[in-house]
Amino acid sequence: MTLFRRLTGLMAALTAALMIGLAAPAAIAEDNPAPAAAQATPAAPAAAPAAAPAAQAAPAAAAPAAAPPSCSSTVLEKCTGNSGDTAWLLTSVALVLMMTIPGLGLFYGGMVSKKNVGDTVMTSFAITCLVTVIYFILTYSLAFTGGGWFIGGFSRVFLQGIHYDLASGANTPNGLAPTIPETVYMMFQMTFAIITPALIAGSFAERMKFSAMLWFIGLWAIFVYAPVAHWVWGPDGFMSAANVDAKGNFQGAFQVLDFAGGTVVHINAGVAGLMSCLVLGRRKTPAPGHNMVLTYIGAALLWVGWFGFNAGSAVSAGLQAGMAMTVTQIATAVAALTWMFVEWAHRGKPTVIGIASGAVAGLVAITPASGFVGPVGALVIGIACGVGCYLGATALKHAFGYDDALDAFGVHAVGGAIGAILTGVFAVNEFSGHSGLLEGDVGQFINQFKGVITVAVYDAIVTFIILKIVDVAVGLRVSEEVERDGLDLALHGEVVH
Amino acid sequence: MTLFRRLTGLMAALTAALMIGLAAPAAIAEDNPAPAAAQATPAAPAAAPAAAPAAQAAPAAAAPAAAPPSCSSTVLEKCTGNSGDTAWLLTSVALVLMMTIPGLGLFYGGMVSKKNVGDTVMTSFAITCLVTVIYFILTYSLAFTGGGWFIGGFSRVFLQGIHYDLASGANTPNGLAPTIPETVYMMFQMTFAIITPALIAGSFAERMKFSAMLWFIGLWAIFVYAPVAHWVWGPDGFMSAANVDAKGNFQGAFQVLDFAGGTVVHINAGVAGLMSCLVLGRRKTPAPGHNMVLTYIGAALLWVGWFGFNAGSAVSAGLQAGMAMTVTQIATAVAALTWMFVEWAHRGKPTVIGIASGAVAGLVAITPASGFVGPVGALVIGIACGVGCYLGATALKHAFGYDDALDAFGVHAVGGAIGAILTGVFAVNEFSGHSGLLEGDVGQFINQFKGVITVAVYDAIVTFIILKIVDVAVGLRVSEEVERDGLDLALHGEVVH
Amino acid sequence: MTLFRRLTGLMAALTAALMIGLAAPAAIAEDNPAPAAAQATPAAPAAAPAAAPAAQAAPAAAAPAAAPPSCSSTVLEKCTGNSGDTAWLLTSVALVLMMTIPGLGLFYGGMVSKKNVGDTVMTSFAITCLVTVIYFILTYSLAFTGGGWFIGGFSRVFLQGIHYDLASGANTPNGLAPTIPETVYMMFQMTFAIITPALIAGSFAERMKFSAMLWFIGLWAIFVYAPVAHWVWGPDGFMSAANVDAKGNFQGAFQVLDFAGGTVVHINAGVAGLMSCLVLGRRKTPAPGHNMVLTYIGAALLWVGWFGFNAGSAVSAGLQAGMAMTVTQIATAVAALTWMFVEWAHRGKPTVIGIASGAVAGLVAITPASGFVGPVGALVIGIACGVGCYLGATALKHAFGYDDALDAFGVHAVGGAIGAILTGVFAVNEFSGHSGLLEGDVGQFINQFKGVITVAVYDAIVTFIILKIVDVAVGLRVSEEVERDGLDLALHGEVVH
Amino acid sequence: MKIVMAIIKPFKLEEVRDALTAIGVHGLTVTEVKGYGRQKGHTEIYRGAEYAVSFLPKLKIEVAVDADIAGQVVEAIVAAARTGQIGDGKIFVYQLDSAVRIRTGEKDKDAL
Amino acid sequence: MKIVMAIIKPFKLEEVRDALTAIGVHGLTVTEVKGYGRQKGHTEIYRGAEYAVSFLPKLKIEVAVDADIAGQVVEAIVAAARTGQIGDGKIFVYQLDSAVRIRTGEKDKDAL
Amino acid sequence: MKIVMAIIKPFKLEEVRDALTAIGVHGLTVTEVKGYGRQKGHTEIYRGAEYAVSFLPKLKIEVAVDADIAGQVVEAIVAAARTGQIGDGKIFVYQLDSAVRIRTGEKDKDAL
Ligand SMILES: Nc1ncnc2c1ncn2[C@@H]1O[C@H](COP(=O)(O)OP(=O)(O)O)[C@@H](O)[C@H]1O
Ligand SMILES: Nc1ncnc2c1ncn2[C@@H]1O[C@H](COP(=O)(O)OP(=O)(O)O)[C@@H](O)[C@H]1O
Ligand SMILES: Nc1ncnc2c1ncn2[C@@H]1O[C@H](COP(=O)(O)OP(=O)(O)O)[C@@H](O)[C@H]1O
Repeated sequence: MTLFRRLTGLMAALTAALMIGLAAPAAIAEDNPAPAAAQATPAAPAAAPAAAPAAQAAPAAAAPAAAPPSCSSTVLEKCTGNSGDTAWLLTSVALVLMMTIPGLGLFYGGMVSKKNVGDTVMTSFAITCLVTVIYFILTYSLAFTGGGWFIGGFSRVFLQGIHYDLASGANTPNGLAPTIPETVYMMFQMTFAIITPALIAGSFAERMKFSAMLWFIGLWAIFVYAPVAHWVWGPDGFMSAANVDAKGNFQGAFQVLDFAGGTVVHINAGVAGLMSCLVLGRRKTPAPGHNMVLTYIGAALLWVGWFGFNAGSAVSAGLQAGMAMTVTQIATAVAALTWMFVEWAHRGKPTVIGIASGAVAGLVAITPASGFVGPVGALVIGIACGVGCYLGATALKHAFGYDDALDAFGVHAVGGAIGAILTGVFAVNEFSGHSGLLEGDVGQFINQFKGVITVAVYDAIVTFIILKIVDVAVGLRVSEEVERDGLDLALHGEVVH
Repeated sequence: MTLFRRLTGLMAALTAALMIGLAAPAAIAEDNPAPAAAQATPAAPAAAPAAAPAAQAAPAAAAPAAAPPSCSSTVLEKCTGNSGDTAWLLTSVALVLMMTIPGLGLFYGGMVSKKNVGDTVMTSFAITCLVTVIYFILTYSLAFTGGGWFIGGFSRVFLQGIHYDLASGANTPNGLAPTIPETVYMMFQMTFAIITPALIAGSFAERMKFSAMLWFIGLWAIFVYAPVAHWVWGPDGFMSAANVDAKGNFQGAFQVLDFAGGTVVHINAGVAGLMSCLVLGRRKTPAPGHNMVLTYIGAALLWVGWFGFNAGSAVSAGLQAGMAMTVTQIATAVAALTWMFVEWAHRGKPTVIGIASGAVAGLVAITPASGFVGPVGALVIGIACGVGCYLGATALKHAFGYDDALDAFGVHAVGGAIGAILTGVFAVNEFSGHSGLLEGDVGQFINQFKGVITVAVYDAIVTFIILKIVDVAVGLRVSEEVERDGLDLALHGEVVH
Repeated sequence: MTLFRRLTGLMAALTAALMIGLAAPAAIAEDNPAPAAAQATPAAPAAAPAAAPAAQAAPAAAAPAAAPPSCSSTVLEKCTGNSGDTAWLLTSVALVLMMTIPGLGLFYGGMVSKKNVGDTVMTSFAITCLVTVIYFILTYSLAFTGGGWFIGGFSRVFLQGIHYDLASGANTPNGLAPTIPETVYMMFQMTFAIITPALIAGSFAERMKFSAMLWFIGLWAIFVYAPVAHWVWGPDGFMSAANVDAKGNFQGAFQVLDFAGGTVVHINAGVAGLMSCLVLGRRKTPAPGHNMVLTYIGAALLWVGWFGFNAGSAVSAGLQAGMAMTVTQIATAVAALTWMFVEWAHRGKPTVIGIASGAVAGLVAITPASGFVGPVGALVIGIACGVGCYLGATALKHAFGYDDALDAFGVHAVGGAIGAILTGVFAVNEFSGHSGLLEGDVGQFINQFKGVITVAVYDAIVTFIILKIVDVAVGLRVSEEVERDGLDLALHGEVVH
Repeated sequence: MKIVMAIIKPFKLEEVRDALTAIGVHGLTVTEVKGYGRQKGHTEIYRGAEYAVSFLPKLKIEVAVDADIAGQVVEAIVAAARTGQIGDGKIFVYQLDSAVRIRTGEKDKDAL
Repeated sequence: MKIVMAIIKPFKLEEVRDALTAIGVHGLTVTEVKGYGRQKGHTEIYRGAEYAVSFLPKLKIEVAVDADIAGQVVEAIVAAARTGQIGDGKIFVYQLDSAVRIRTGEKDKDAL
Repeated sequence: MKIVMAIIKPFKLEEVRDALTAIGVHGLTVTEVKGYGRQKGHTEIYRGAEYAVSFLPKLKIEVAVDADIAGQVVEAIVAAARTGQIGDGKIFVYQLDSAVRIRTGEKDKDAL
């Protein structure tokens, strides 16, 4: 009953949003280049770290075609940028979506009790759908268009005008990805906006109401993910390496290096996870995962998809993508072995879930570093996060007694922080135009700390507020009976036969 | 025994086909450019909607290299078209194959009883293999080479001459995909020819003989899929947007917009499914799906792979691919949420199979529209098919009492029709050079109806005939004992332990 | 206890390796172009079969940009080669990694007893990690840099200097893949170095100690895979088609055609598998596979990923990739149907594991041939290996009584040999610049035999020695109790609930 | 009181359950078991080899009933579970000393 | 000797086991069963349709004990397994003629 | 008639089945159960934590036999199922009032 009433509210809300969508005159929403032209944000020849390559590559790539290509009136003679870069980014969108569905859902699904596996995989699936809608209506614009230091603008609400900007050549507002259609860049960033909240689910698994989860994630995507993404990756975010003037001088507060999402994605998700399990409280009877084969499949698909995540963040198919892929592979393998051996030494046996968790820890830690460090940096990062995340998922958790069910905090926040900070140590100028501590740049090293702390603090506070609001509004936690009998049957009317 | 006798017949048939393959002189089959040169079909500068982009992009893409590149005598200095477009299409082939195996097999496999899951996944796998053989020997040529309004020619039987056409520059018979090797275009289209019959299996699941299924699908691929694909996508099909003369004037009967297969794939499969469940009759004891985790994995891989299906249908890595991917994501997410909320309101609970089914419904409905509509059109299509397909899989089915086991008709025919018709409403000239009702093109809107009806009627009749023939020849349905004990053990000698 | 002691040894060893990594001055390891410049290996305009296309394509591809592009001092204006080729190879890396994890692990996992599925999937995962480390530290350099006929050099140990070579234009040591960054080529080859030892596990499944497996595979990767890869694909290997002088004259002993790994990967893994099951002995109580759905998923992902394996081996996104993909699809489908029908005739039923095994057999056999043969060649190869591998997994195995648990030898060695030899029959000069027996080249046909035998003999001997050493050092086989109770619980402390 | 324990073919469960409720027996407990007997098993096929499986899936039904209706219960089960083919199963009846309903503590007849 | 056979709610297993060990019973055998009785079943939802499931998951516990502690064992189980809601289950007690410990061949009481 | 109910280690099933057929018993019913007793359980490892599992997989075999061969049956099972290690299991024998073969309606001895 109450569930049903709340659900109706939820439907109302969403439908409203959708209707606004319909309301927005198709004309504006789709046909009018004006707004695009209107909002001129600083061109970013050396935009975001991720964009830098692409940006600089642009001339090179376009060169033969006498850049910039003149764009005619029909769609397809519009300059389609670099078809190789575009092909790789289209592929990366598919790879990163695969990380969340089915990847993450299975990785988590194998670690819960059999009676909750359906709810767990459905959480990943529903978040994918919900965030897609919120993002195309609102948060893409808030995060990735020019506005101010703290939040972007509304020029891309409902993706209006997104189709035209490559045509406007140099003045594209999408300096973040100059050689590909903005639609593709938008889709690529969407997959990041999807997986981040999906990661949080690892902390509140097996006990949060499905309806509460939808409210929580929806609000979090708007009030936490969008601003943080803008700060770090937006054209004028206050920590964003893309926030430079025409001469390439940094215009923000302090510049943070985050190639593919150590702070925006992993620390952000991990800290939100910690808050959620603190607010929810412990599960009644935690049990070992019910099926390590599902976890194996999930970890493997996360690894494969992560090539799109990290190498795709080069926003081009070239040298930087190649090195990003290389260091991703190395750090992941090293971290997986490290976790396996540490657990083997600690508990006497190497486990499937252990090596899989170690691989994910490595993927997390190399994420912010992937465009900046080299093979040896990756090796060290892999060892560091293999040990660090194992402790995060065991000693740390047990010491404080919170029930981070699937270790979203222990792996993603801890691993993300290790990676973000070591990026400030091992960044190699030759690869990325940025140096780390080893190359003597102390300032960058300190900025990395600043970035981690800023994001963690903001995230913790706002997430806590959102959780409290949702708790009052619809109630966060399922009843004891539901938790005991399993969320699958009680909330979804389904069971694995 | 009888099973064995029939099987031998089947083997004989196939082996025969294979042997013809061997008979065909390797010379002709592989080395002789003549046949290719011989059959000159209308160059299609604005070929199929799908091709249009590529076609027009061609000059742009080729431009820097002073188009058309002169082709020398050794293989690799032959003009390899645009490597970026080719890279994306090679990737799309992998993505679309992944939709059928393992995607569709798992989506379906999770919705049947545990005792039939093996037969269900094997059906997808076997269809993949069977259609591959039929297609490369015969149906690629029948569908995609010039012949007449109703069926293509034999110039590509055994793929003879396929390797040479890019070399022949402008006169390529493959005007449908001018910037990529014809082999890649052939492979891309093959994956569509595979998944279409595999979708039908959703209707006859849990009761059709495996041997009968092979006969049915083999004949259907030849007598239904090949002609319909030619009508809608062939260089000179009577509804094909590619059927234009040198001046770009339409040469067919009426032009139907079907970007990636609303009519050719989904309505076609759905209607055939309806016929098959009508002819087979109801299952004795239908039960709820045995494992929603498999269905979750399948739906997720279908979604990921569908990017190749829709964005790949741009046959290029550029603006149109980007927008096709964008609207695919939006429609899918919206439809999934719509189905989930409708079921939640109707039955009191949101289900894993429900949200997964809604996602597939959205993917189906956006398929014909993906290259033509924008984000807002996608939003409306998503809501429409979310509701429509839910009713198709519930009210409609229960009203008429046919046993569309996994709702191939309820989701694919209904969703395909909704998408095909709404394409005629929301098509945006700016994106595709085609307008819909909203932009005042009533004719196109009417053509979409004509297309849907023509395909549905032809499909229904021919499928019915094929089913009756197979029933007489080998018998369509398994015995009651087999159905009761499960097809896995009885037909395949395997069980999930 | 002893397990623990051995494990500590293992940890020590690995850690040592890792530390060396740290020891290696970051300077050399990452910043110093010198070593790269230093070692000049023969440029390979017509390098490896795999490279040939790319090599020759280079000018064509680069042409528009006035080859070779001048390379500036900052990373990204360095010539990034052909972005389309690079996009396809980046994608191929993801596809081929997906073959091993989750692909192969699931294909094998479904064929073992439920009590051993965790150990089986973990074996694939752990091998992926272990080989990654060994390869980037040592074996990439040993296999793919210039040294001598039998083994390469140390110039790429820890991947030092790998980032610079495209910058050095024509003098790149990476003549094997001139249009893509060497990092991407290295990653692509890494995925081959990973899956090869993972395939061996099919023979020793359900009874080898996990610790012994790590030692065995680690040593095998160094002493068997690295040299064999160098012989066949190295710039100066004694069978390598890439081993040519500036004028393109062959400089090795005899030239073997192996497009994507018939000898290097499949015969190599299969023969090692045979040795391992001979040394280990039979399982106590072999049982039928416990879950054909897992095997179905694995086979499907292997098929999809194999497009990266074979079409990726063109090291370019062009005509050759397209034809390689085409013949891969044909041979696989034909082999799958062949196996299915043969088993149907033999045992009265078509099985899921049968059709899946046939598909893998087809993929194996077409691997060496994929860049050289055409559709009709693929058809014959498919039939031949479908029958041959079925006999290899049944009659042959039962005749000799060895317990090749999951038929790594019966499928991979037999299929690899069939493919390697038929490559020498059906190679078409028009496609690859190489002719087979049908085109009158008897020498090449004989060379294929020589290649198969040389690799098989070397492999058998060295694998046997390694196994004996590991047996003495840590013991190869688990105790009877462990085998009886299942490796999952006994070795990993996990069970599928 | 008696316990009637029946081994039946799995697909007969619904019919047996209905037959029992028809004669006023509203409680029973079902267990998935494997049976070995006259009925020949089936063979599984794996990689071209055949594996004989001699244990077949059956269901065990246990019903605690008042002694005087035991005979009636047996007949009802026989009628409902019979197909006439080998493997239909057996019914075993044995003495039950006492019964308790956990919820209420009611004893014997009242507990059923 | 007696065999005490109890049908309980699955999540009560630990408590029952502890209650038994508390009174010195250190061995028991547990079987997953499905129960049908007064307690109403649940419904599963599949593609907008509802399927009623009347057989609910229960656990069957079998304990062989010396006759004179049988009553005590029953009480212990009742106390531990009761929730007071419909579906708590039943306890059945019946006569056991003899028992053997396979490992040692010990008989009867010594075998328990 | 008697019912001989044995709890054995899972991997002993084939041997026990063969031992019984050897003495002319051609029917039996097997159930997967979990046992708790002297034999210590194992531990599962999950994310660096250990979980003790005290219920171990066993098989329950039920054989209805004529009273005068019951002893022989027990001996046969003991001989076949013994490993000598803790956890070999138990054999319980209890009285069977009547038996029916569903297929034919044959009663008692004829039903076995
Ligand atoms: N002596 C027995 N003790 C216990 N269960 C038995 C016995 N004999 C048969 N059964 C059970 O009854 C089932 C059917 O018996 P079977 O001999 O196959 O056919 P039928 O019941 O027609 O004689 C067997 O699968 C087994 O589960
Ligand atoms: N006559 C019976 N014989 C065997 N088992 C029974 C009988 N009646 C009930 N049971 C078992 O006891 C369980 C609980 O019984 P139920 O009537 O649902 O609730 P309660 O125990 O509170 O009366 C049932 O699920 C079934 O397993
Ligand atoms: N009192 C009992 N009642 C029912 N089953 C018992 C009892 N005692 C033991 N068992 C069963 O016998 C199995 C073996 O008993 P255990 O004490 O572990 O070893 P042993 O048989 O060597 O004494 C247990 O796992 C349990 O299934």
